[in-house]
Amino acid sequence: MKPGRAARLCFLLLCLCCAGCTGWQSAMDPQGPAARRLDQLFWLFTGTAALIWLLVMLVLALALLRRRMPPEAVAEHRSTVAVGGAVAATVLIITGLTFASYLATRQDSAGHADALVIRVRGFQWWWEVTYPDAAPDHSFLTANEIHIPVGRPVRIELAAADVIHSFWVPNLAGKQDMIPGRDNALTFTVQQPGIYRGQCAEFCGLQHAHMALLVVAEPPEAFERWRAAQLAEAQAPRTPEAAEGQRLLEIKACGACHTVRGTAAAGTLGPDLTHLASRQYLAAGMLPVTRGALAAWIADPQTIKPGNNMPMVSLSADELQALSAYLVDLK
Amino acid sequence: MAVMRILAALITAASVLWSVSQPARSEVTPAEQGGARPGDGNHFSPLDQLTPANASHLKLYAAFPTGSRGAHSGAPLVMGNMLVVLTPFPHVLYALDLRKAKPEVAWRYEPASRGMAAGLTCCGTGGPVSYGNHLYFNTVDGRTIALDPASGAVLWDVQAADPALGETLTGAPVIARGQVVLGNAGDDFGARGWITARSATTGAALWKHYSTGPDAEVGIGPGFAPPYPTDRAVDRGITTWPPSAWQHGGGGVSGPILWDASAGLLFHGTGHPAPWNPDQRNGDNRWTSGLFARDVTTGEARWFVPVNPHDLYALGSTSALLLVERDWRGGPAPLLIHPDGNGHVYVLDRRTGKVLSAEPFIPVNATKGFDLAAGALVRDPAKAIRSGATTRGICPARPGATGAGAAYSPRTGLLYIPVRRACMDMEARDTTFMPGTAFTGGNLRLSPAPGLSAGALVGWDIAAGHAVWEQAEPLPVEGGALATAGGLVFYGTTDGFFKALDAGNGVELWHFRGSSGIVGQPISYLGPDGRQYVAVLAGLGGVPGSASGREIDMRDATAANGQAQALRALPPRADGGGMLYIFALP
Amino acid sequence: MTRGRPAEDLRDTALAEVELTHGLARTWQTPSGFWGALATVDHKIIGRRYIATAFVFLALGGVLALLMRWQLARPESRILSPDLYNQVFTIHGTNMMFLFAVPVMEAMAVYLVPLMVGTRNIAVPRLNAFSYWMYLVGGVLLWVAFVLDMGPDVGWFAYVPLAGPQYGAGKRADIWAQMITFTEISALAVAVEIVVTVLKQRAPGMSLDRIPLFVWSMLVTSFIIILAMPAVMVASTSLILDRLVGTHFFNPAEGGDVLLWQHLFWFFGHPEVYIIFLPAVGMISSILPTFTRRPIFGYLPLVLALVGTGILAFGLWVHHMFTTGLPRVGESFFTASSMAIAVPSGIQIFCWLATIWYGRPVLKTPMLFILAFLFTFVIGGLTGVMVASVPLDTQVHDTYFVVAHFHYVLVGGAVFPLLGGVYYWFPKITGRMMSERIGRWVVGLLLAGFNLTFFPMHILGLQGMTRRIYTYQADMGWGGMNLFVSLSSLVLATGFLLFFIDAFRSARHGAPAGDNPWGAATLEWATSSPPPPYNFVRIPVVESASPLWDSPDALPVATGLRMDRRELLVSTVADAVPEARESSPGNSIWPLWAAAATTILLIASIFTPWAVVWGAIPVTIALIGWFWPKGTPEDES
Amino acid sequence: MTALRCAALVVLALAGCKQEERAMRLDPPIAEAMDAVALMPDGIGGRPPEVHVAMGNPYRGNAYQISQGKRLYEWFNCRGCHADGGGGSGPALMDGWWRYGPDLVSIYVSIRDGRPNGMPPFRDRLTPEQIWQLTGYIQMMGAYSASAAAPGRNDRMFSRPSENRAPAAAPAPGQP
Repeated sequence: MKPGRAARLCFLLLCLCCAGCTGWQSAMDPQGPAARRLDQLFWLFTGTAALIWLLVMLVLALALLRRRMPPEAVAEHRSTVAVGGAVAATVLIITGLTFASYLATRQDSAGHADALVIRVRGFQWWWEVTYPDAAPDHSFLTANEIHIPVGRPVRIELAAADVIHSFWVPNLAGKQDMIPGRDNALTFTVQQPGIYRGQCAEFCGLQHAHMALLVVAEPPEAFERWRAAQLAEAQAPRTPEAAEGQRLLEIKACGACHTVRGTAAAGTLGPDLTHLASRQYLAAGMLPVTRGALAAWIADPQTIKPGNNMPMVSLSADELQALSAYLVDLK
Repeated sequence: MAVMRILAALITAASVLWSVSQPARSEVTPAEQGGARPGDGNHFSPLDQLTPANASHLKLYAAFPTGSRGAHSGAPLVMGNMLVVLTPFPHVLYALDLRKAKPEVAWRYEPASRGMAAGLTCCGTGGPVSYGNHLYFNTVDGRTIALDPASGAVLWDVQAADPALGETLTGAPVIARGQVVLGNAGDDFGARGWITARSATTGAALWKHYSTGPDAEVGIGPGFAPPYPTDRAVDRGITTWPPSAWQHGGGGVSGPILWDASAGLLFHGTGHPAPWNPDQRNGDNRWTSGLFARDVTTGEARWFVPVNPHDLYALGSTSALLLVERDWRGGPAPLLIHPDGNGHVYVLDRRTGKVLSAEPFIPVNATKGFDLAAGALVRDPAKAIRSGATTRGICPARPGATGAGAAYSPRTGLLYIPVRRACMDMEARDTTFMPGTAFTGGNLRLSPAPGLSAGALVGWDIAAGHAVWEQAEPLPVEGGALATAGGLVFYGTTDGFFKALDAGNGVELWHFRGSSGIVGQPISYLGPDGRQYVAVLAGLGGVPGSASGREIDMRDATAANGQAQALRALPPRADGGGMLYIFALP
Repeated sequence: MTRGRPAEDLRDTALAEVELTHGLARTWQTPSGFWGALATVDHKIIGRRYIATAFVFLALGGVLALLMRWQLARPESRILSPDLYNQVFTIHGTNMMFLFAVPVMEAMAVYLVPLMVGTRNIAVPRLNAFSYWMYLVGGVLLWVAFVLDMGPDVGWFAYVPLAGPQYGAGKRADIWAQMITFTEISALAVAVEIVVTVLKQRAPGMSLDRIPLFVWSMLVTSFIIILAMPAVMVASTSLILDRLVGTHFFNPAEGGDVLLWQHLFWFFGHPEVYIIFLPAVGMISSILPTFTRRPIFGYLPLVLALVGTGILAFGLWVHHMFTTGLPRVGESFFTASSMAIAVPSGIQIFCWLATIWYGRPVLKTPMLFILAFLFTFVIGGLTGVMVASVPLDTQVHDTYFVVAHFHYVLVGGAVFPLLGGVYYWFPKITGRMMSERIGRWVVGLLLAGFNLTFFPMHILGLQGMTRRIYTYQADMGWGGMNLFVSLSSLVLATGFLLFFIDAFRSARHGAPAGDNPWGAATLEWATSSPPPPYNFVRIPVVESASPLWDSPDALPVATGLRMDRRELLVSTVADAVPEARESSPGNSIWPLWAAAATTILLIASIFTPWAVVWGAIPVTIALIGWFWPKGTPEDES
Repeated sequence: MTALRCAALVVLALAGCKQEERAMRLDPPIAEAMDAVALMPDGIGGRPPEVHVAMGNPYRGNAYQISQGKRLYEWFNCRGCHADGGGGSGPALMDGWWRYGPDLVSIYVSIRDGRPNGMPPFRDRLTPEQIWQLTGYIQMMGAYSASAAAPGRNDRMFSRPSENRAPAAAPAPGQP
């Protein structure tokens, strides 16, 4: 039984590790009531499971090690009762856990009248984020980064543009699939300002691994500021180099797929770039938005994220410079 | 009042849409209408030599091959002793001398063409118009040209629309108070719609107003008094669109533009918003798919009526418009009649834009009746369009239940509506805007409305709000109708018949079978010999034309935006070339 | 139970022992030579092939697993391209489920069930031969495709639309779907054979309450296969139709439904788990008495637990779809049913514990595997309760937590008992013992390697690591644990390597085993090791659930079968009262030809649907050849 | 026997590789060379670039590249004029009739440079690699026999039998 003991030791060690786990994409660091309830439920289940496992192992060890008596029918009869009792206990525990599961999500299914509605559509391999508004001109598009106000329920309406994706920001809530032809939604509230990472959880093809999104929870005032900034058209180029970059964006292939509001680029095949530089990451969580990363990405997207839908557009070094200078200014 | 009515009658009589004719008549024509295509859109000819009694004796008088295989959707023009025909793109303008025993080409004019525009439009062009001593016409590739009718010499030639942006000119210009007024087409390419006025003498731009965008560009100012209060807000051309979407939002002015000289107003419809996929343009999408009244000198809007707000099926509102003077529910009223693509005949008070009634002239299931108080149709949520989904059995189908060719006869008081009775399955898909390429985002599959023929000519009682009779046709009726004072209605069919009906009861009196389908607008005129003639251009071209030729593969149900399927019954084209037919009594 | 029959020359009653064994051997033998090997219908030869092939696929799948661990050991590693990684994980999953786990269990049954019920051959033996060829071709198809860089890359679950016509370019998903067809045909064929064998060919006296528990478990498993596999065949056929013919089963724009695939797939896919797991628990229930020296505790509850699991297996497929946005009532129902499956599992574990408690445990390698099973499977079962809860599942679904969970269930719950079973039955199959010393090392390495590899995955999953990702970024903080997991996987791999070495070595050089080296109680130990082609000289008669213990000296036998013809004893379903002698089909090459024709049809239909029409001709010819009347006399009752 | 089997396997392997290979990145110099098509003076027909031949016609008969081409066909508004190959304001592409010839180079040039009767140029909207993908798809659409690499139907409203079901054949004269 040595290996078994080693594994058990390991288990305990790892449990210790977990206790200290914090992460920006972790189910064990809940940041809102929905995730917290799931976390509590998780520990309830884990505790129960650990107890049961220890009991079973204890009985097994005793069964192996106990001194043998001559077989007697009475003892066997007693053990029938014991086994029956264990089965009954199993039934009770399971019923209890089922109810606990049911109760844990009851609150989540309640409607929230004042929820902020955000629409997220999964694409291969990025997220389109729409902030709808009763006034259509106050709605806007962004990508791969969701800003939400803390303290206010958020209702994420999920849809898929091509294949099935799954929206999962573990610190905030459980996952929900995005399925072509179906509408799903997820409601949660975040109480702590912070940046939480999420990732597509349903296998969606070549770059399933690189389909991340950020949820930026911020105080309501900051959120409103952000929202107002997103509504504006793109920053006009401030240097001749950036102006050249804008010209290139309009005349080269960029504008066929990307929108930069306020310029002639009005494509909708790729992420909206109007406020690209206000986002932290590029290419669904692959690269930070810096001028160098932008240039590298544009120069060779297929090496960085093989199979993604951004083509390698032939650009000279100067053109790359200009384009990245323009893009990095699109706050 | 009586004076008004006499005046109106005079205007009607002289005007004539497709009729203008002898010099004697044109003298009584008010200068502003100068014998040009009159602005009331009635498609009514005051000539009465042809009557139900003698219609059956009509014979082909002359036939002139145009040499073009395109869609001959316009009307010929009679100017003095000249009959002017504009062929489809790439255009040739022929002037035929009517004094000869058979019409002969007096001169021809062929403007240089930008071939790329051929990809931007499917269906032909408007006809030429005359004003004073000049002849005006639009070319599909965006030019407006003024000619001397005597020699064919160019007076001026301006590039009014830019095909690189998807803009084309498919309607005829209208001459109003010394201005050439014209609007663009290109909704399917995301071209932003506009209407512009140019000086009739120099071609210089006078004003230009858009169908989307800020109030200043739309021409909305203090004089704007919309009949429904929601449109009184500021910059509806921006606020009813997602950010920036109005910049390529369509709304072209490709339909008829009417000119009401007495009120000094222009009336026109606006095309559908772009793209078709409604999810990409949330909001009411002002000022597309509605009707405008504009001041003729400044182009400022007076009122606007949304006909198909947030146009789910991309129908637009550029079908026929008619200025009609008649009693309405107890008193005389200046009416604007608009049989819309959504299958309803709108009756509006053209002073205010208020909708007086809207009744369906074909079976409709996309909407469930008209709410007079709100001035809008009540939509059926089951027929809503969602991006990525297919909605089945929508009636009527795009491009709409009727085109621009309805006619009205003051004699019978009936409206004659050429009708398409198709239903469609529509699937909306995300699409991306690239100037000069189609910006639609929709797939359509058309089929005839269940239990009905695919087309008809409907005789419609405006006051009662229902059809009095209908003449069923196996294919959608794409061409226009012409009513004459003699009590006849003429129209051509897609399968190549040219028919005369009794205007009162719809009984077919006479027909002629040509070599190609007819999508053009018939006219009637008094020849130099004092006889009444009827002329029409035949030649399918465009979508219906290709459906019977090689360019369309019928295995694709969405070919030609699904219309190919609606035209499955079309007989093979024997001769695709366009023809001008002129008929007269022997 | 000896049946009085009029004496006849060639019946076993009339012949001397030597003459009888010679005659039987002549009648039942497999001709030597290449064609003889291809034409055999002996369940033992086919079963051996099946087992060997399945273990080859296990080894290949294991290599893929190591490749994946190599790639995932470091963040942003570029050892495998995303395209290759997707093929690798798809083929690993597909291979392990369809080419190893299910076939190996059926293979064990093909070998053991006829021996355990005391009959001479499996029912419908030619179908058995056919099923093996289909299985082999299916496996080869998958692996050849992989080698040619056209391996499926859509996951073993092949969710549409990713596997559908629009997003699954080329023939990759078609190959997956056709591979399913091959393995389903073979699995269904074996299931039918086993049901018939168990119900109609049991030795006289083996009434329902005397059937060995492994046979019971295979009976239940076979019924699950018969009921569940058609769902996936419908699904994969619909997928092929969508892809090749342009139907719209899964196209929402034309009224199809993407979720329909998931329902169909998991309606099969969840019972699939029990198709793998039930034979394993059956093995435990059959091995445990031998090593505790007492009959199993709670035979009836165990049988009821098997049947109960079999029924419940069909009521919880939706727990694979908890994140697809189901109505709440449905979620609650499936939560309850998913958790309820813990009850029969609990019953079995408690009964085994009681058996150990009251027995005298002998810690030989097979017994050690059972202990390893209990250690790991209980963890897997308990994490199963966690994923059965909708709210918890929304956090752990499609993460490494689930990867850990199902490896605990499948490796801990099925592979450990299977390896125990191999150690246990190896002497019966080969006539030689496996090494006890190496066996203990194997158990130790596997148990340690397995837990060190898969336990940390629970935590990785909770830390947000999703499944099926070909890499992850360094700043996710998963690097350390992934490296640990990858290193541990080497320990696990070493364990498997040692097992293979031991098996190879022992097959040639192992200590010779007697008929019953473990002192076991069931009928397979009543004949020689390895058994003769006819299994039993005379059909044994069973008078208790532990026949070899209760009649230690000589089993009563039933006689009256002819030796010049392949005759079996057919008995009644409930009480196994003999009711007929039936001739069992002899060797035939036609199953091979039928399999070849079917192969041509199925593989060609990947390229053109017309293959179904033209391919039907050779299939028909092969079947006519197969079923051509041989003029053998009718069965006698 | 063994040699034969090996040979068969090799042939199969080559066929498979060509059809299923997924090249996701074209080196910039190769991409540039791919753009150097030699067109006949009348604008119809020509020679594909040498590198294209040297690489073994990578855009013809490769399932992945063709399916990429099909996506580009959707994304770059080809449908607006050519519908799902049935045509509209642009000519049908699936009927096996080619205004400018059926060869790859003509199709490539039509997409890249446009054609005078309304086909706009896509030179500044697509990279040479993408134009080649689109070219491969369009040529396959109008080919007379269905290729094994042809894609299946799309997850959208049914318009016509999918590419792998319907090799283009010129509709009988005088159809429909």
